[in-house]
Amino acid sequence: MSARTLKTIIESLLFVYDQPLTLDRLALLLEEFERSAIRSALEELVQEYEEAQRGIVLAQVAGGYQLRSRPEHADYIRRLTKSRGVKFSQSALETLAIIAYRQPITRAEIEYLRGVDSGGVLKSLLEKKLLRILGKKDVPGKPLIYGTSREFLELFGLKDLNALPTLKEIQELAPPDPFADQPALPLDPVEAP
Amino acid sequence: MSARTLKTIIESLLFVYDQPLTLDRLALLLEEFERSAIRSALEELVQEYEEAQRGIVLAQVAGGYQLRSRPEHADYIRRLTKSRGVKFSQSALETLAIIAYRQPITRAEIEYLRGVDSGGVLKSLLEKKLLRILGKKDVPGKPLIYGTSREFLELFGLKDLNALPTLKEIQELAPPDPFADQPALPLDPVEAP
Amino acid sequence: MPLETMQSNLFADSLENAYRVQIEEFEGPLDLLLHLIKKNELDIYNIPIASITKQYLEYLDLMKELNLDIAGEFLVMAATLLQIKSRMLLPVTPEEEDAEPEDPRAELVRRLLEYQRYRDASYQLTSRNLLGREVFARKFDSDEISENAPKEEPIDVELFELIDAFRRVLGRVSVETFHSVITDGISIADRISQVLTLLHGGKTISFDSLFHDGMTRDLLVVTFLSILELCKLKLIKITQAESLGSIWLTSSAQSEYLEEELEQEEILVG
Repeated sequence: MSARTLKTIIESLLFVYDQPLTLDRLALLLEEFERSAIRSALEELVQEYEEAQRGIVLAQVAGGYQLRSRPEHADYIRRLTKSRGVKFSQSALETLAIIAYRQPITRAEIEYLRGVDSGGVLKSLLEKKLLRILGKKDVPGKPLIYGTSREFLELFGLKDLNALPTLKEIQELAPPDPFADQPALPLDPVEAP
Repeated sequence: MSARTLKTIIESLLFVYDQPLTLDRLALLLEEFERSAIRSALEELVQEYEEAQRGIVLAQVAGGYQLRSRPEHADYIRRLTKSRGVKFSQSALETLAIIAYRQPITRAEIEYLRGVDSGGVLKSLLEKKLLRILGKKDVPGKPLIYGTSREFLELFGLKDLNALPTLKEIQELAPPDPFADQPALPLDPVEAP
Repeated sequence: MPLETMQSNLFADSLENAYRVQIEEFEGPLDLLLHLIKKNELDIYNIPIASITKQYLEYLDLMKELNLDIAGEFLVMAATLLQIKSRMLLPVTPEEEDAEPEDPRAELVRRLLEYQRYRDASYQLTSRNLLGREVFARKFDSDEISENAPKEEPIDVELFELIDAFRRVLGRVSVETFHSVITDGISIADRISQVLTLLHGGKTISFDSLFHDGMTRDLLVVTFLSILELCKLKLIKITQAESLGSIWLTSSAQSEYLEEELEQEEILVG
């Protein structure tokens, strides 16, 4: 195999690995190549990267070699992380799903279904404008009633609430429940405080 | 700032980010640059990477640009990452192919084409995020409509759905279809046995 | 027909394999039919339906002999094949001749061809350079790059994730319960059995967990009466780990075992 190929193999390895790779490690990984060949390929790579003045630099750190973004561009790179999409937590999704299907619904009803306190997650969903407060329920304590918002429909690309898959469809997607024949358990007792 | 600098800034961003960056996204991030300048810098970068035959390639996937390791070096990289990558069952691949080419498509249509129940495989593809639920079909029963996701394009290294290899025409493989004049394949789920 | 003969007919070309269980996995009836067509080098546009039906049924018999579950789709296809076979035997009446009747096999052939196209497409898909298999991207470590927390927060979520979360809720709570979270007009007898179900298997539940905000007044009353009734029947035991602490309900049958548990609870609590 040519020296050119060895150089690109090393470049691939450096690209994929997030930590510095030492000559020793490379020699161990690329056992079919001479250690001296690997060393000179590395030296050539270092020189090429220096001369090319690119967005990626080949740094020699911690006794090894590592590809890094050009330090001068740090400001631009930080913009990437600022606009990165935020993932939903499992509890947020669960709560949102319960409200979507059961609205209008009170916090106590949500907590009954989830088996855990849901105050925090409700607050954060309200802040994200995915929920609306529909009013107060006419029962002792007058709890707030929640429903989903227009933003909720937009987020999931739903025409309206009828476009949500039905319970039946959801269950059909699920694999057969091995406990289906057992009596229904209205509430998970393990969750009791 | 020079065009050279813009090119290296983009290279830095592509290097750091793990997902494809679209022109739109780059234009939003690099607001001090003209969109047209960003576009031509990208084009130059693509060409440079192609010509240089390096260990890193600049791929156009899922409507964006992404730096990836050279496919020919997969064996060496696996020594480092020990990742064996995704493994698909034949049924998963079949289902994925049908959805990729026939989307938007319902489960009943998929099952008619495959001749077997596909609930389990649909669920697992959804969990792998290779599929998306596009909505509900406006026919009795309002079945869910499936399509492929951005992750599907990324996984298979496709720029967009048009980049899918065309389905081999049956005429190429076989003598003229004696049923060619007959109505198209009925995809009415009612007809599915 | 003996098992070995069928195998050699269908799958194993060499007899030395005859005693080894050789049964290919087929994705479904269409996959099996394509296999049979290819193996016998048949013209897909002119399938000898009688012989293909025979071989297809032999395969099903083999599966049966091996005690393999035969999916319903295979049986449906067997019926379809038999139906086509019998239609092929029917003489064509003059009126039908004018109307140029469709070949009874036409529909099946179309399906087979269509299926074959997608199967070929799936081979093409898997021969591509897959991310994580042939090509690799870098990992994105946002902590390394940014010192400040994200300002805008576009939410990245798919509808399926929402549905899947909901499915998990449904997995924990039965659908009936879900439809009637707060049951109105429940009888004391029903509520007693509900409470007993909760305690089934020696579980301990807190008294408070039986009462929720938003319950109807009726249900609160019914629940309370149920607990009193259960005490009277000596079916449950009510304990309090410490004064003013939580009240715990246990099923009295397992009271000894549960006392141990409660002691542990006490250690945990305080």
